[in-house]
Amino acid sequence: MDFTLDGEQTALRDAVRGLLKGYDNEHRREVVAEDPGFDESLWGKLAEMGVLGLPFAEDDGGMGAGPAEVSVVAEELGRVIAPEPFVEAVVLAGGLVAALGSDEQKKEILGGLSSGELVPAFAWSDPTGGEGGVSVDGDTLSGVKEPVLNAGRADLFVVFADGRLFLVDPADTEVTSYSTFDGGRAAHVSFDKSPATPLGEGGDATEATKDVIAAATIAYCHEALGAMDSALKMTTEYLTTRKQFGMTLNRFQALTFRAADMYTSLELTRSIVTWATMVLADEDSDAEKKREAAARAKLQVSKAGRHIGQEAIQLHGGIGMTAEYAVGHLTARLTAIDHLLGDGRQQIKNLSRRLTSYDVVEPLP
Amino acid sequence: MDFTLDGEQTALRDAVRGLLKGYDNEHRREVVAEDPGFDESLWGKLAEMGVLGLPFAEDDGGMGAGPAEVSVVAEELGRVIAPEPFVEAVVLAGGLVAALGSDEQKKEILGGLSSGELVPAFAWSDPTGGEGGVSVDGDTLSGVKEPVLNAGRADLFVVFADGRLFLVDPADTEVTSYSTFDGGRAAHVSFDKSPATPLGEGGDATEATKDVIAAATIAYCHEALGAMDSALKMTTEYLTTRKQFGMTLNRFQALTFRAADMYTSLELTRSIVTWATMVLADEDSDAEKKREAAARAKLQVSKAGRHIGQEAIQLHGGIGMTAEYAVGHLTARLTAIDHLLGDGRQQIKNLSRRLTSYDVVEPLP
Amino acid sequence: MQLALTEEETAFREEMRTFFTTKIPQELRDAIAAGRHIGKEGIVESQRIMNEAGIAVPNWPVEWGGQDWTPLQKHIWHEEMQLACVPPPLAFNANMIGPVIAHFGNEEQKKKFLPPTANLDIWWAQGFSEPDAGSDLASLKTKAVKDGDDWIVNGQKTWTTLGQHADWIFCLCRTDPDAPKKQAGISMLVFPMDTEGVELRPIELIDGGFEVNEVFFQDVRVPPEGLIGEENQGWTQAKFLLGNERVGVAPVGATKRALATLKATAAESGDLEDPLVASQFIELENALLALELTALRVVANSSDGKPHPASSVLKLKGTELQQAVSELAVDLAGPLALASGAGEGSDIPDWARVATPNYLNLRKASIYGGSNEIQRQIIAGTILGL
Amino acid sequence: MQLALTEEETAFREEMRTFFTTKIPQELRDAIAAGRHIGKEGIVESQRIMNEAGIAVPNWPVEWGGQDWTPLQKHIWHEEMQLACVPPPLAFNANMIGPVIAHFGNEEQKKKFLPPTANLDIWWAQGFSEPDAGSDLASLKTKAVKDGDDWIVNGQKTWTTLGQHADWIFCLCRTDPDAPKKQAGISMLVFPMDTEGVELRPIELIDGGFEVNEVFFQDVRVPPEGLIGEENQGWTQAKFLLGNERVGVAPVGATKRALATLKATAAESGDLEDPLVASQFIELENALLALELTALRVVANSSDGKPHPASSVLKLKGTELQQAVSELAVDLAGPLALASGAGEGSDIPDWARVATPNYLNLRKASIYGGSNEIQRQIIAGTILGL
Repeated sequence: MDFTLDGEQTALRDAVRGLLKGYDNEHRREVVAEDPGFDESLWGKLAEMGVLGLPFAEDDGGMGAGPAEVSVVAEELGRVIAPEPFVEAVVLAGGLVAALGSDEQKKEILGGLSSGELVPAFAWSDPTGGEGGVSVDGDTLSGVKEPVLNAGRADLFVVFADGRLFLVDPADTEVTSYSTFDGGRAAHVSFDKSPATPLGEGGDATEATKDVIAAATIAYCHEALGAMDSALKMTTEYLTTRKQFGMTLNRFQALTFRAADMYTSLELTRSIVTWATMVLADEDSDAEKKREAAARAKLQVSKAGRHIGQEAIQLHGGIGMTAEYAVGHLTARLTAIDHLLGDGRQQIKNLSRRLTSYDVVEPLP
Repeated sequence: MDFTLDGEQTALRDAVRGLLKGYDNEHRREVVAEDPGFDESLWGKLAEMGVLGLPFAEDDGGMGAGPAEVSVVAEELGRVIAPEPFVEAVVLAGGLVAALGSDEQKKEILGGLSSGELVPAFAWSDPTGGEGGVSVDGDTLSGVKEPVLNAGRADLFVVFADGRLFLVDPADTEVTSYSTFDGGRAAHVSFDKSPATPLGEGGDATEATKDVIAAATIAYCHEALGAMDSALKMTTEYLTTRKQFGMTLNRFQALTFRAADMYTSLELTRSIVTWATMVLADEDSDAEKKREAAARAKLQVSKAGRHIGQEAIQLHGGIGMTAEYAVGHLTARLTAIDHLLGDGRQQIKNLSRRLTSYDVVEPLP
Repeated sequence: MQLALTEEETAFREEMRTFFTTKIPQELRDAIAAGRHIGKEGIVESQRIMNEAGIAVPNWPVEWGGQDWTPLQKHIWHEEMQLACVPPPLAFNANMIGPVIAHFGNEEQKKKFLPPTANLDIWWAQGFSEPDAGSDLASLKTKAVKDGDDWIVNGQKTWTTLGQHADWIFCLCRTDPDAPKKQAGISMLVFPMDTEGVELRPIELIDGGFEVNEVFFQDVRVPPEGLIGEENQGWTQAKFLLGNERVGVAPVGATKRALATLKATAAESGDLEDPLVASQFIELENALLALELTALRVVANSSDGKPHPASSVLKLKGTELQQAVSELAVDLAGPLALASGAGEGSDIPDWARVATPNYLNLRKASIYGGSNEIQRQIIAGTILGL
Repeated sequence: MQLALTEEETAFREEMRTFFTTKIPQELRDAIAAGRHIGKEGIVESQRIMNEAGIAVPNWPVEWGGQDWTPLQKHIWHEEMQLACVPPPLAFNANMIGPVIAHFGNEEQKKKFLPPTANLDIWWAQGFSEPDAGSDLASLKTKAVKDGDDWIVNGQKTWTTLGQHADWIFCLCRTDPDAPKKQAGISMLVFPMDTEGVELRPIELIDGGFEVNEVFFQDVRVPPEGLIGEENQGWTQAKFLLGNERVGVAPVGATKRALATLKATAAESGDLEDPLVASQFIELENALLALELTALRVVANSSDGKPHPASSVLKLKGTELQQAVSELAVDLAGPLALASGAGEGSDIPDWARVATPNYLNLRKASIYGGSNEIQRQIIAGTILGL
């Protein structure tokens, strides 16, 4: 058992971190103010670096890397809350294609995604909060999906409908895009007898979708971990520099103790989130184990993200409320991640199904 | 609407407080170390003062006072965690007799109780945590009740069996008494064809029992309020006198802020508990309203009692763990009250039944 | 102890309820209920209707439009207003500068300012906080220096809420830099926002809204009648004002209303059948009940006009619950909350779209108006003697 | 990153699991599982069985009975022991004075003390805290003054856990009252508890138990070989020791075991069908998982022998969870918990009877061994630089 990054993973982390160096709050605000809500040139550089093809087979144009590498990237993106849709396009939409696509589909879509030429989006949620909304009629789809993340920029939709997955050309749908509170983009996507190609065999995709969602959940958890780490760093820095009542804030024990509690939350989260990646990467883990690990990591992220996000703003005081300052955006992104792919309450529900089937939770295989 | 005590209530409070003046921790430890676990001479003085007949009709030997007066007494007893079974004998067992007893039963039992000559105990809980355990066979009872509070000292049992209430002479049962963690006494009471007299008409007593339990719950809440008030007072006193690292503890902001949070809990509890007494005393309140008020007060007491009890010990540090110091006993008693007559979780269940039947909770009638 | 209302109180409540639900335009109240912004016009309209009926500023002296109500009546007025989703009278006018002028101002100032302040003909801004004087208000640096009889003001204020709508500003300025205690050298000045040298810059908040501002003063000339009360009496006036503010900012009724609306939504969606959700509603309802009852107790004990020290409890717990209810809304909205920027054509309901911006915006509640840390300090120091 | 255990590690775990579940008497483990006290004999018996197998003090140097295990192996040893409800080696011996003597003691002291300390032939007591030096350990007042080569010790210690069983005590004493920093004038002395002038008085705790004591020293004569390491080096030794203690006091495995037992009880009673109860189990299990994984991370990063600063997180969160599990037991026991003093003839199950005394007793967990406030201070200061 080993929680540390190996040499190549460290190199990947440093490379991504280097690429994101300029992503300060000012630059981020400029980027998210304009459609598509992320930096296309940076997206291109991520493609050049191989990041967008990280988890895909080399035959399909990818890098053949594993969950650990995906997590490394997500964490770095989270650290600067880069709005680039890495998890959404690569891990989620790309992950579905990799899992179920035909050889041809994989080559084309994953190749395009890896090279930065094609951005896919996964149309999952419906406007009632479920995963329906769209139904299949022959080889067309009709209905509504919303909110569909990054749909406004997508070159291809992977659509979940009647338990199956389809590929749809956005041009055959009506897309109404808008900003999300975390600086991203989502859309109302209306399908009206839109031509749809089944992904792969086109059979029931429920289980495979759950598996990919588990992987994306863990990647999101790392993104959140990066954001929490930044929020705590900003907070401790602020406490050591900001003066009130004639002294820096770190002289107020009530505040430093709360920072200590944030650190405790962060470290516990780091442990469980890293472990979830290890479970995902372990070849002996079955699907159930991976999903459970995702649920456990997300439950902790849901709690810790609120704790750290809320406290980071409160300990900053007024300045933490302003858009000019990054800490509120970190909290906004943590709130978004909390509610994507199942929040804490949903994870409790997921975990409660198996509660009586084991004695203790055993982290080692 | 008026939250304050009137002149007579204030006089009653001062009189009870005066009587309890000597109840410091040392005296209390001596008292609870010996059976019956309370001070018989003090019990006699409470009887002389009229306290033991407070809520009963003057015709039955009581004082004809109302819930407000009962609450005043309970709060003062709670303040010094006096182990005298006022709520158990007077409000609960006596209350059941007052509610359902025949004229003769009321005269005899409530008269004896008021004068201090007869201590009744209510046999309710069974060893599985329910309220069964004993069944009726003709005019006898058989089965087990446990834990029965103060059964070892009781002169009469009021027994809940098959939804009805009976009077049983303890001599016709087998009583195995023991200490409880809060310094009180409880017992295993075994009934074996024990002769039983129906209370009053002897019909279904479920609803009347719930009403009396609601009243006793509110009295317990006041007892808890008194104990919380003492716990906070002891804590602030300790913080202003105890030195660590060369200064008194009240110089450590992390500690004083926690004391402030305890005060907040206490004041919120004081408000809702006092309100519950007012609802109980209001002639326009129906049974449902009274039970709801009891549930609301108890839910708050359950939360605040934990908060204040745990923090009081923690802020005291090691000394708070010792039996020589009162703060741990206050916490023990708060823990006991929490779980008597329905804890916080039970109250949530009670309240959830009506959750959709109203829009907002309206404290005014 | 007495729960029942008197006949008069019952009648009063009925009167208020009828007034608020019939006299204040429905569309304004619907907008508030849905969590939408109503803009300056809505706030002005609502306050003027109330002022016409003589109930916009009940806490003021009777001769200046106040009401000789009991504390309970004032509470009922406030609760019914919030339960009916009526926008409350502007706090800067009704709870802050109005009472200060009525208490500390001279006759001329009272005549000049109080009627238009009550009627929201003047929209006031609060000039207290500064970049380096947030919770530590006494450290403020904005200076007012005498030039003949006039004052010349230089400096910067920040967190000036709704300053973009303001006609006048009341402003704490340092008038005696050499005072032995820094609290002792502060005065309260008032002047129009369009005075030369006043510049306002909006601050974007994390919910994307613009409700607070920075205000810069460069050689702003204020005539002698712009001084409220006496020179260097500003700290006393500020404490008087902040005490009033603290009572005002426990938004019990509004939070109750928000929770009730959310409960109806959760009942409709079926979420309320989840015992974990139901228990959250029960706990929040109960905590709000305890808070409201505490407000009633505090109100009853502050009849001398000074705020009860326990009013810090109201601010502390009131903002925590306000935040908790907004967080529950985000939870119930789930992924739908992402549609915060959606306009026409979205199928996602309004309440879910505003949930997260509202949650993020309300993080301010525990920071502004005396942060919750300051409230804990007041409780520990003033009440517990720590 | 690597989840899988090596073949050796898997074999090691199997070996430990088999050892603990077959070599340690079942009745001892049953008593621990039921939350009953096992007494001095049980602890001694268990440690001697482990010591005979060479696994009682794996953290010591190999030449003194330690094991050249990897951090993960040590963790597995500790977890399997707790999961099997085996009473762990006495902390005062195995985690405190043993490592101190092994690190700071001279050859003679090592030979004299380490073998019987490992075998629990000597039961050690810890003499650190004093009535006026709790969290502020450096303020201790117990004095050791030279009399010829000997030391004469006067003063008082308190919170001496299980001191009633102790043969020897290790004791921080002030040996240089004039040292410029109060930390600098402290030395570590060891002496038998039956030395003349040592008096022990038990302290009753709020659960009714007697597990801590006051220890009084009146002119206690300690020979020169009773000094561990160098004179006035006591503070360094204490920090070394407390660092080890902090790692030792995160009772992950024991808390997991307690929660699992409680879960089985709740499943049987039907309480687990209440989603509010089920969610508490899920949240506690998850928090314990995060804690255990953090322990694994910390252990892996403290191979240089010094405790990782994040070990404060383990103490802080570990004790919080231990307390939370004990609180859940009280909740599940409900009114049955009142039967804490019941003996023969009670129909109330054991687990419900011990629930509240255990809950009350465990309030100590966040106070003893460096209070959780001290841990927060360490995190804020040492790790966050605040």
